[in-house]
Amino acid sequence: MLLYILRRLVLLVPVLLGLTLLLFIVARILPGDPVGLAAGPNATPELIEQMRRELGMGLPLPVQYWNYLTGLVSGDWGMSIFTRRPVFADIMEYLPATVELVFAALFIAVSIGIPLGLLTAVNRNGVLDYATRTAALGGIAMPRFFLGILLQMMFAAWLDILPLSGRFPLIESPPDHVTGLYTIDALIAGDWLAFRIALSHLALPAIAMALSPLATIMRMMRASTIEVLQQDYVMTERALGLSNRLILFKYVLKNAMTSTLTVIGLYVSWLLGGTVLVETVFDWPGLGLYATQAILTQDFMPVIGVTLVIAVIYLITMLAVDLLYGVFNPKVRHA
Amino acid sequence: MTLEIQNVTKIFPGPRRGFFDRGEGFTALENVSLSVQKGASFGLVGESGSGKTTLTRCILGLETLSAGSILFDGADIHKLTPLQMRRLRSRLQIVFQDPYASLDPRMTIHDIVAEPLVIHGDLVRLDARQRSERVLELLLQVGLTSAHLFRYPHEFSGGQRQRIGIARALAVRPEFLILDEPTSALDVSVQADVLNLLHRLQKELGLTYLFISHDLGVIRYICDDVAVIYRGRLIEQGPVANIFDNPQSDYTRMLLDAMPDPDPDRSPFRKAAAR
Amino acid sequence: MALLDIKNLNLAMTSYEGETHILHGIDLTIERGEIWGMVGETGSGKSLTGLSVSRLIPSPPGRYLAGSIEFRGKDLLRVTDKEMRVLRGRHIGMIFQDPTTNLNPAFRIGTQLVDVALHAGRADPSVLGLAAGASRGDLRRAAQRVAVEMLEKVGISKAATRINDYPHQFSGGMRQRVLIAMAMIGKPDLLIADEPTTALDVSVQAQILRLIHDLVEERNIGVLLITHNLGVVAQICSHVAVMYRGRILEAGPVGDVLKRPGHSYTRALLNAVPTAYTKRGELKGLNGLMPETAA
Amino acid sequence: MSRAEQTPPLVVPRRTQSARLENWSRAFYRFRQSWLSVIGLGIVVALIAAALLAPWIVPYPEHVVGGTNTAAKFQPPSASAWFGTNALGQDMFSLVLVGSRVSLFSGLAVVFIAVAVGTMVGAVAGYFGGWVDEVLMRLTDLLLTIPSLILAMAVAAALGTGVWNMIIAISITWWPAYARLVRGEVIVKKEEQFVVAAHALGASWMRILGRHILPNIVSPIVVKVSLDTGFAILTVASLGFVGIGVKPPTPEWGTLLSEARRYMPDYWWTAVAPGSAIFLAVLAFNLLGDGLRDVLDPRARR
Repeated sequence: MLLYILRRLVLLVPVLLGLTLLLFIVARILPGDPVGLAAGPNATPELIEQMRRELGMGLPLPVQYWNYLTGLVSGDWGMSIFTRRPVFADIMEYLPATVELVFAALFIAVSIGIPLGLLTAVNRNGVLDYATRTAALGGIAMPRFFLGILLQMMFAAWLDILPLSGRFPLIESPPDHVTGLYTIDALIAGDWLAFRIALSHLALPAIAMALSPLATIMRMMRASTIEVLQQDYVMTERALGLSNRLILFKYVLKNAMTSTLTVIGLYVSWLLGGTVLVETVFDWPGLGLYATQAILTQDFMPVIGVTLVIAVIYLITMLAVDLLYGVFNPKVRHA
Repeated sequence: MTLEIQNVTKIFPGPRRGFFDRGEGFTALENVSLSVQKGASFGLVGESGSGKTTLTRCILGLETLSAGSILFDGADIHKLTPLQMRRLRSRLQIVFQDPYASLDPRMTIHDIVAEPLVIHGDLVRLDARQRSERVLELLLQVGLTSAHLFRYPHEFSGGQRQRIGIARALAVRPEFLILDEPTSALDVSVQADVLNLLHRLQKELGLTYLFISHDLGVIRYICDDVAVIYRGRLIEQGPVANIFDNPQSDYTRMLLDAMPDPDPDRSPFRKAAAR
Repeated sequence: MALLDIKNLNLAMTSYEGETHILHGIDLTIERGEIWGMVGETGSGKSLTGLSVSRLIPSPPGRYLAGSIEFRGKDLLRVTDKEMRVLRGRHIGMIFQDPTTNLNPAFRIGTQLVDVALHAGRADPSVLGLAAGASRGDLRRAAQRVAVEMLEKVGISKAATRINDYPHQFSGGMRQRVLIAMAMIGKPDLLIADEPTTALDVSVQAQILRLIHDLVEERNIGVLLITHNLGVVAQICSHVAVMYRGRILEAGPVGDVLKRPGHSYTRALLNAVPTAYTKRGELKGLNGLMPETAA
Repeated sequence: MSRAEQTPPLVVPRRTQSARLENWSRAFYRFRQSWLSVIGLGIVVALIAAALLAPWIVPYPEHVVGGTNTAAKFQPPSASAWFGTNALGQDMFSLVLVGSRVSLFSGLAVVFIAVAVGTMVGAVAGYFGGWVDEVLMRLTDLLLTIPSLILAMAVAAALGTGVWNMIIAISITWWPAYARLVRGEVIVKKEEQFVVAAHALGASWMRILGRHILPNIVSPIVVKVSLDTGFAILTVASLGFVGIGVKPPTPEWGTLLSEARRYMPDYWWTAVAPGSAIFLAVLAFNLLGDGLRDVLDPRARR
């Protein structure tokens, strides 16, 4: 098992190499003049040339790539032209906020989507089934950023029960830094007030992000449960007198989880990418907001850095999904 | 001498373990030799996993051989040029086991049966009209009618589909038919009809059959010679009467004993059950 | 009182085309110690008869128009779901055709066996060798012990360790043995076996038939064996019912029906099976023999 | 040939279209069974008609080319301006109506390019296997690890504004999904007996792929196309929302929504109009795709 994980981790190295190469090529081939943009409209050609030299942009491409690679390993991920700070430091600052948001959304989606899917599959074609299925279609079609705006309008502006945007009020001090996730840190510190504040800020963006995956996971779970219910072994279990509850919650659930699991894994990538939208709406100081800024100013080092971090999180999630898959499906269990 | 299989061995590579490493291979066929005489019916008997499907795939050129050779009319089929291979395929056709899966669900019966005529258009040289006539002739030959011509496979019963599969195989007037468990998905009454049809076609068209089955009764009924294959190895072969009445190997004897006979008096349990 | 007494069973099923009458008055009586073979070709309704006895045909689409299925004097079509559930597993065991799809792939075979044993044990602790009112812990321990014993009984060696294996670690024949163990673990009085050997090789088929035969002998239970294979019927069954389009054409002791068939359909079926002494060209299909019965 | 000479001349019946027709009518019947799919189809048709006719039916053509009317700014929805007016006094209905042109066109274009490229790559990789498959699939895997929205944003930003640049940027991130889908389906179908049968008949790879495999995998592709067209429209709007995409005077749903954010919550109609338009378009294509899935994909038919 451990050996398998190790081997999978080693196999990530060529993937990451390919990824950096791809990103590097894309960033260099694409037209655009980030330095000129950063230097401002009044910069002299000499100044721009000097900046280019400082950023190592005059060197041959393979050399630039090699420098970039060695830099990556030693924690030097280049400079952001826009923030004028090292990309690595920026990313480390913004990462926890994004992780907190994404996993909160994923938690909401999974913890509601799976039971709902199971329930509707059993009461197929009932009132609840039709209602949730129709709602799910709407949920999938709802743009995250529009939902965010609607939620802000509803809960922040009109009802005034949740904050409009941001992650933590500036005048309050966030809980001591342990994980960087404010809700978790507040719990660790036992600071209930901070936890409530953090949670109230987290709620709307997390819900805005969660609705579509929730609907998809529910639909997937419903479909796979229905499929499992039609399997021969369910007939056998029924024929030998096992109770419906035991069949559903023990024997069917585990089998139905396998196909749903893959969808959940894929949604991690979707959620991470979607942060550029939701963080923009809610002024959530995470990687998405950072990446959006960088993209708009054609500041490519941060874009590559963020993309790389997201890709790594995604790859690790997929590894976790594969391992979990083995739990649900002993046939693919890894020796 | 039509089909000659000489010392054929097929080893499937094991699963990959990392970049260079591979798991242990699986030997599907080991040193198999047999020869099918022109105009004869040769039966190949084996249970699941015996390698009989792999052997058909090898004869069709869908698998490469690990060792040995397969000769059709003296020519090594794995050393043919693509054109020669196509010529060979017009002379050697196959009928598959599952009549539900072997017909393209999106084609009409006419198009399915006409397909070999189109593929081998350079050989048969028929215009569209002649092709349709040939298709109809084939359908009548296997016991279907012109009303079936432009229907889709899902509208037919298993036995009818198998007849369509036979008509398709016969379209380019082959000399040799591989019959891969052609009746094992059918009910016994339908099986009887299809077996009789195959028997009649062989007499009328002078075909050579390689008949693959797990059912000893069927093999005995239709074949002149038989080979018994077990775990990739030929256990014994010879004329049907010899093998069935006087089996030499324990495995063949066991297969014969295990074959359920519809005569209750021959049951091994009879005494105990008929109290 | 017969073990199983099916009287005038009429079943209709609803599909796209509307409601179709599938079973037309099935009558069948099974006593303990009898192995009834039910033969018929695809679509004859033999499987639906078997499923009806376990009341596993959902309604809709199924609907019983008339008739009764009396099991030890009780009409199964009229008992509550809860009573039926107790009967299943404890009094009526079932085996299906395909051993690869009838075991749950995600659970150890032990888990599946123990759950069935527990179900039967809760209904009747004596199945697990316990007195009434046994504690949950006792039941569970006994169920585990009985599961191992049952696996040994169906011929799985090293049952105590193999009980922790998953279905995919067994061959097809072994899986069918496991399924037989599951069906028999509740010590049922009636076993319904729906094509139990069709998916197996002939050599394995012979072993499985022997196993079913021996278990039936030992426990003196009644069996309804559904198959399309006359050879299997001739080998193992004491009685046979020949089905065609939802009707039983002929029924009786195997020796009578198969040796001296009274119905032309039975004769035709027998003529369609190639045996060691059939000459080429002698096989007869059913072409034109049976009139198209109005469905 | 001896047999043919003995038999009387064969009369080949005319090829009837009835069987095919019957299949279509049965499929349409199944589609109609679900009123949600019919609604989806209806909205899709209406949207496409609105987009095509927009230049002729737009109530305030001057507003969509940059004209303003500050005297009438922030009017709530009324009979003269159905969706109200924005900060520049422009009629929101006109803007949203004309905005549908960019959204629908780019959405359809993205899916078309992605299907074309993805099917080609996937079919070749799946059919030939071996190193061709390895190389192509490693490339698609790499692209799939990158969050598509961020990649599309970065490429679009670098290429500069413009509808085509945006379409190209999104297409780059979309074809791998199709390549994956098609490859998987081709590999499954390649082992189906009717394909092996065609192979044994001596059919060439072009014939096998074109006549037997691809026609049999059209259904999942069609279903995905319909679902994806909605999501492509959504992605176009997303790019517009973060400020990448079409140049300002041309109205576009995402850009409209992004501008409206500044005037929330008092002038909510400026946001609700384009937001609902996006929602409705995505929903309609999803409903249609769902209906098509019920008709075309036998596995999901229940």
